[in-house]
Amino acid sequence: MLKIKIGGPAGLGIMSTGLMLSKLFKRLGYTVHGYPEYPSLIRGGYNNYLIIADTNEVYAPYKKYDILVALTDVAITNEKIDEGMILLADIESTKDKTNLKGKVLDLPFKKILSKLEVNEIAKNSIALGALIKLFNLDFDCLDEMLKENYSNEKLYKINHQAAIEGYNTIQERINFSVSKKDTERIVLSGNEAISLGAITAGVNFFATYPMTPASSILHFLAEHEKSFNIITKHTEDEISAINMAIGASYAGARSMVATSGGGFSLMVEGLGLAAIAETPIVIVESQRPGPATGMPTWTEQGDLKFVLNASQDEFVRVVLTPGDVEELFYFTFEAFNLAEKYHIPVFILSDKFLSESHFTTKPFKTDHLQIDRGLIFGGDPEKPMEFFPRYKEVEKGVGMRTIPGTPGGLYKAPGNEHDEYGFVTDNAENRVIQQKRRFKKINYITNDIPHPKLYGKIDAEITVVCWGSVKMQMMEILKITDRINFIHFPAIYPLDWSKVKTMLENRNLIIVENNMTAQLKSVIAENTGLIIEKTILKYDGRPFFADELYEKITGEAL
Amino acid sequence: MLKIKIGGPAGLGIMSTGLMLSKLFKRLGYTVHGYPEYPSLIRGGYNNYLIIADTNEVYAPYKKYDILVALTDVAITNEKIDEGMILLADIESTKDKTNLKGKVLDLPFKKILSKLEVNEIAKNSIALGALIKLFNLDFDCLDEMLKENYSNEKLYKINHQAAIEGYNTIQERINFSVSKKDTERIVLSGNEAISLGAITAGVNFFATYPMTPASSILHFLAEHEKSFNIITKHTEDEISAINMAIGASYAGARSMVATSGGGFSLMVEGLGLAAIAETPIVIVESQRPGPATGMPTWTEQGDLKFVLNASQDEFVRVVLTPGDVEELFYFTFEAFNLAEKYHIPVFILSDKFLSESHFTTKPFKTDHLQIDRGLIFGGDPEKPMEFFPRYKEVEKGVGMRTIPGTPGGLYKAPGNEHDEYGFVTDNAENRVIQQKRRFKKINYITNDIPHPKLYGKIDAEITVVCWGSVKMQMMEILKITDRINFIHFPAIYPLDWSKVKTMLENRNLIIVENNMTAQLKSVIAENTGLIIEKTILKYDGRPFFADELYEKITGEAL
Amino acid sequence: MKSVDFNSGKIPNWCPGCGNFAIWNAIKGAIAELDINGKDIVNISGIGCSGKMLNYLRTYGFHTLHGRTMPVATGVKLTNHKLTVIVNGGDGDGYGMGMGHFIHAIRRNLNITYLIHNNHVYGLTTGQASPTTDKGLKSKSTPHGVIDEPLNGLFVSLSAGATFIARGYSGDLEHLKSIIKAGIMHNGFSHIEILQPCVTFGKHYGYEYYDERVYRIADDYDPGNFEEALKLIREKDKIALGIIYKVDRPTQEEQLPQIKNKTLIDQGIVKRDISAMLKSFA
Amino acid sequence: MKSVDFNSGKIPNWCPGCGNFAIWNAIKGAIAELDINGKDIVNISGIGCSGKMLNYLRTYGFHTLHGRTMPVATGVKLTNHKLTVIVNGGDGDGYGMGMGHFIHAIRRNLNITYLIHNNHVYGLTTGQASPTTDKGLKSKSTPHGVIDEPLNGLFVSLSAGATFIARGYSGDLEHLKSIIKAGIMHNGFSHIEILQPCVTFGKHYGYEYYDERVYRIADDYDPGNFEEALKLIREKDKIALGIIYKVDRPTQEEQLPQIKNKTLIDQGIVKRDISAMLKSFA
Ligand SMILES: Cc1ncc(C[n+]2csc(CCOP(=O)(O)OP(=O)(O)O)c2C)c(N)n1
Ligand SMILES: Cc1ncc(C[n+]2csc(CCOP(=O)(O)OP(=O)(O)O)c2C)c(N)n1
Ligand code: SF4
Ligand code: SF4
Ligand SMILES: [Mg+2]
Ligand SMILES: [Mg+2]
Repeated sequence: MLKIKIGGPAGLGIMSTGLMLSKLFKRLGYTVHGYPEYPSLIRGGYNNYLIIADTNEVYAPYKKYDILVALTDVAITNEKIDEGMILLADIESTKDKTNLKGKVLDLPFKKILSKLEVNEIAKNSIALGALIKLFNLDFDCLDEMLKENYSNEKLYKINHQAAIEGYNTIQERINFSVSKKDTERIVLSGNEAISLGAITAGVNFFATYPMTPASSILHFLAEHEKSFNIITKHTEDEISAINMAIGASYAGARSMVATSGGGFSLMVEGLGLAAIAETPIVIVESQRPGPATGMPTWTEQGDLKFVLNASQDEFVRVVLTPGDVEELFYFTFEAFNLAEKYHIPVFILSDKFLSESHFTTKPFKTDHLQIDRGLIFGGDPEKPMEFFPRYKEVEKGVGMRTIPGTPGGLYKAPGNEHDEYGFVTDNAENRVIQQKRRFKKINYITNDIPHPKLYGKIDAEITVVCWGSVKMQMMEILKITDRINFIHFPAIYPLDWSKVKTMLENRNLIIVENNMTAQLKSVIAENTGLIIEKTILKYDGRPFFADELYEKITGEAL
Repeated sequence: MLKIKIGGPAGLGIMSTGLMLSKLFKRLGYTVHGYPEYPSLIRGGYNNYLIIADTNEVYAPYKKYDILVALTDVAITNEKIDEGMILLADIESTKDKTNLKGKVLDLPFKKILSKLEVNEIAKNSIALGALIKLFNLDFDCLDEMLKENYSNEKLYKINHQAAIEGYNTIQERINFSVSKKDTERIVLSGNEAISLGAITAGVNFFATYPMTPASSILHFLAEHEKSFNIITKHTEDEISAINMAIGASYAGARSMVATSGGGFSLMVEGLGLAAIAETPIVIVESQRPGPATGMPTWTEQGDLKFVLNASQDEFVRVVLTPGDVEELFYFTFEAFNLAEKYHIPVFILSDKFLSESHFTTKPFKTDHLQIDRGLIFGGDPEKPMEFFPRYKEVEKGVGMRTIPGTPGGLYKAPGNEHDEYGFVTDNAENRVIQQKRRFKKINYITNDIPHPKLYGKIDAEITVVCWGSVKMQMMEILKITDRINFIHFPAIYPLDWSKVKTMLENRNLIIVENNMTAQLKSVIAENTGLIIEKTILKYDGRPFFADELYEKITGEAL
Repeated sequence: MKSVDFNSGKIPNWCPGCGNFAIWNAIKGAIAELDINGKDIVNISGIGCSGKMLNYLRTYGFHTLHGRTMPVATGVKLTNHKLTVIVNGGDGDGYGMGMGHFIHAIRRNLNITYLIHNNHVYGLTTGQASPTTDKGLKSKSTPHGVIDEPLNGLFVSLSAGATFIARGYSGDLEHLKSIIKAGIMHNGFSHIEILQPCVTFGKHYGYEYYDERVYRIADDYDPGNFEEALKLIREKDKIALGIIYKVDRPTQEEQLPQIKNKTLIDQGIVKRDISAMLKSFA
Repeated sequence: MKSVDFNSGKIPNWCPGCGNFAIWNAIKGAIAELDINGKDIVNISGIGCSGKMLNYLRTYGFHTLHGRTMPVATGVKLTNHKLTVIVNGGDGDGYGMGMGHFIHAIRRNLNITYLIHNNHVYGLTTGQASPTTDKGLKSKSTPHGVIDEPLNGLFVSLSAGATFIARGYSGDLEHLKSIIKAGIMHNGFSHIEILQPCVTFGKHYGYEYYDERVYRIADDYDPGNFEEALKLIREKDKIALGIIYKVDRPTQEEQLPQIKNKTLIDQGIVKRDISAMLKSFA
């Protein structure tokens, strides 16, 4: 397994270089995972991108890595470099040479830049060239990548030159065997998986307000709005975004919003409107540390209970907590079906780590996927202006939707409690009928959403319990040991909790969550009475690192 | 015990009449409780006010009552009248005479109005006069009340005349003994108790946006803003309200907001800001049924878990759930101290039933109350422009607040994660230090807030578990039986849950909540693992009625 | 179609004499005369006495949240721009809570007709001051008099670039109806503020108050003239009724290639093929 | 006091060449020249590159939420109106998310100075279109060009009744400083929009763009003249810099008897006696 980090100041393009390198390894047959870190500023500061590549599957970042490419000093001072590592750095430009530890390979960025008379951005390609040489790989493969990346001929030339210079600089070799070329599998981020899932599902209305780490969903969908006839709106705020999406859904669109916890805070009121008006909606919430603005570019799993309980009073929602890019893709597709079958809000809960990191996967198969729009009234042309009992149960607690424009389907979609036609009423019996009907859906939804799943040897000594992206670290750990297995929650609500309880009982359980208060632990206790005593929690804005987590688990529980 | 209901169309002034009657009985030495019902519209619809009066304490409404005063037909058609009841109604004006059931006493409103040449509003005073006679009470006592109520001489005259006419109409008498005159105790609504608590605590900044059932706090405080130098602001929306209150608190005011669930939805983002900037704030949330606009003028306890989990990521808040007007008053007073001692948001969770009903109580004693503003930096005039480590722990996880204008107290109040001076940082270690410090407060707060309390015989056959306003119905039930006792949660978070568990264990428990999903049950399970199997839940917008609840409990559990 | 055909069957529960009745009749009259089928109309309401409007109309309807009519209406219109979208909301709803959305809705210029019932008060919550309440006036929330400057909603919408600005009055039903008709026919965002007496809480602004001040804009007035419009909008003692400003600007729906040929609704929802796109991730 | 005395010690992390540097220097210069002590200044910021401002100033500060500067500033000012309250926020922050608050803050007319850094883009979130971005421009959120009409922030604030409206430019530091000084000295709400080139994402509106178009308003210009102000605000090709509009109107804090004699802060918090009041409940 190779673990390479590229570090340097923000604004140098480290993120795209990281991705290029990831793809490069992937094309050479490796499985890659790319984990980016950056602060909330545009230029300066410290950015880095960690690549994990292996012939086996890889899923998660490691704390300890092997090679550091330092684009400037800032990487050297920000990273812990130890003697076992290889450091690629511009020795001459390094102010404090005592920082140069490990096996130092000189990469004279400055000299090369001035020789080529190009600007700093070219450092990336120099570094890429150097790495290609170090791993004894085919330069053509990199060159192809550069061509794809720089459609502008002039830019390509510069970077091509820079890469060659980098390539020529390095004499050392690392033993590294290329398996088979792979043009099949894909490397993509969590947000890209979500976007692709939504596109496949036929999303045609997307309203949002930019917020890290959800913004790239907007960028992606906006980029493709014309090819797929999607209306994408960057609204004046998140309140507008969710209400617009609700309006669109009411009018018959498949609509989605995407935001982070802060933006979702502003959607809380609208969430309740979607719930009582039974307007289907898909909400992507990609978590970052809070409270409030918190740490905008970092990761955390701190919003689970918020999302489960948001908005006044009680209603049914679905909270999906996918753990990898495949789940992000397929669950997003299914989220639209669930929303439209049950007329409810459906959440995709992601986090910065999952949304913005890169993962390798097989291209998504979509043949078996089917769009299910639920019950929609076909209309009665004879009586076009007749009211329709849209809030009367047809089956499973669900009524028949009617889309404005449909003859004979008139009704009022209400934020108030209402009768079967949507007219406001305070009547006590009606209230109970409507609440019961809306909650009845739960019984059917539980069968339609994924149940917690055990990964690894069934009778391992210790069972980690986790949700969302922690699946990635646990998959990595399964590669190391079979003394640990884990139960992953790909959805949290609504579940068949008696089944969950049976699954959890009589195991040596330990909760692993990327938050401070162990929210899944709470939710399990709340629903089963089972209190999992052991917890491993992390809430410093970083995801768990596979090596770190493995140590913690063995320390805590083995 | 007397149970009288006055009913009629909205806009007739039934609410103030109800209150007058309540006060009348109170002045005559009775204890009274007044429960109003009204729909969300200004004129028409059906309003009613139920008065419970007794020589013993009274706390809660009953479903069955004895006397109905029907100001118009609408009361007769909306109420279930049975043969045992007394009905005061205008027989001639009643369209469908078959509705006239029970013992009907004629109150010829129409005739009297045309005789006096006054408008409909005077019906109230006619009814009051009639009731005074029915109960064989002193007319002077009513007259005094009318004088107080109608400062306008002309209006008083009209109502005085109307009352006399009503008085003269009734021949029947109800056996009813006046105890001693009482000018000591007071009759007030929950919102008035909150407002008085806040005023006593020195609140000087109140920002809100009107929302039933919280609006009357605004009306009350605005009315008294000049006498107490309170700045009250009806802002453009609830987002503005909470942020304004946060700004005020930051600048050194004691600030409060008040709203219902829908308005609180819009405050969720600001809540997180208060939390991370550690700006003290008191939030009154008076619940009503949802989701969304729901049933604006009705009651429910549906927002507990919402308030406990609102806003992204994790932070400490206090959620007080007072159960009567005394608790509303004293807890509101204490809420300001808690907020300022611990630099946290403190909730007063009320509901429409508690906020808008009337209760009898002894005048609040305030001698023992002390204002505690927590740690506030006195300043360093030598170095006026020095930064101050406002986010550095001094004790109990709490730092030293500094108020803008204080020399040497400069700092940045941040929505971001920050260092000790409030400057933004993404540093991992700092994040952990700050989160741990902020959470450390919990350990101390638990000792400062009220613990669940058992009411009634310690070893009753069944123990009801409840929170907030359900205390009122349970107090009423304790009067009927000693086979039932109850544990009331006057606060839900943060609690010493091991103590709570001990308290709950080995009892025949039944949860009683005014919601659908038994939220306190969840919270108890989450924190103790104890799942209370039996529940009595009501979610039709009405509070529990004492008689109804008693039947349910005995049916379920005895 | 006749006006009565648009009665929903629910009886309005506004106070007797409330200015909302006239608005109700004007809307029914307008859509009847324009002969739009109720199934092709979506009435969108805010929360308030004003917002109850949709319950009394035989059309599709969405009773949204307080202040959130604009985004919901935008979502509806973009999804099916063949629908006639009419919005009713109060001055609190639209100029208070909803102010941000209002301005941005104007910028979008969708073909939506927005009726703001300006009763200078919060009606449904029993009488607090609204953004349009004059200075000094006492209300439940301002028992010692309003101190915020009152908002001139028409001026704000002019400044934000509204393409149709008009003022109607509950006391002049026929004229109001004609304005609403013109608003619906205007291809773009129509902002119609309606002077709506609240007989219960907004007594200062009663029929007498308006009857003394309002006048119909002359027939030869050119609503395309910005300066003239500004003059009318800034008048102090008199209150002009009619179409104050009207210009043509492409609507948002016309500028979206996604719905050039067909509404989103008419395109239907189909599973999309992403296989070609996936190649770029290889 | 000198300008450098107001350095907080933190080094700004804006991109080299960013227009925010000039604003920083202008603010420091203005408060230094006005000789206000840092302890008596509260800098309030929204979220965005613009919002980072407060970190670099040796004053009290509140880094609020995105779009929420106005309410926080209002709370601060009403609580202690002796403080100098300066607000920094972006065009997205103030004209997008914060639009409703902005208009209502103007109506209140507190003595607050509000600097809107208009870079026509969302800087911190890496380049989406903002409400002031011109039609047709491409951005991350509008890869096929903006279709909403751009917002004229000054016009909106004029329509809402702002008592001080000015425009500054990062490329004209001295002039900007003088405007900020005038804004702080203005007894009322000052809306200062600053043309702030974003060299990374807002490239269309760079220094060259502005240098070609801006001009300083002539010295004899009368900012009290509404019509003239409107003319400047609606100019199309040229961009006027300076104080465009200025009138005197009582501030909100002056109209509140509660703080007539003393700020809330100076009054302190005391336990109040409600016993007299309780009698009315008997
Ligand atoms: C978020 C939120 N806050 C408050 C309310 C309560 N509320 C309902 S209607 C209303 C004001 C109504 O005033 P306006 O918009 O002028 O309508 P009117 O009743 O005067 O027609 C308020 C504050 C609410 N429904 N939602
Ligand atoms: C509720 C919320 N939504 C979104 C964001 C993310 N966000 C941070 S800054 C910003 C936009 C910044 O644009 P602008 O206000 O113009 O400031 P600039 O960076 O250009 O100075 C956004 C959308 C946020 N912090 N909070
Ligand atoms: S309160 Fe006013 S606005 Fe509401 S229905 Fe009555 S008169 Fe009309
Ligand atoms: S992104 Fe633009 S606004 Fe932000 S710091 Fe860089 S140049 Fe300035
Ligand atoms: Mg109104
Ligand atoms: Mg900007």
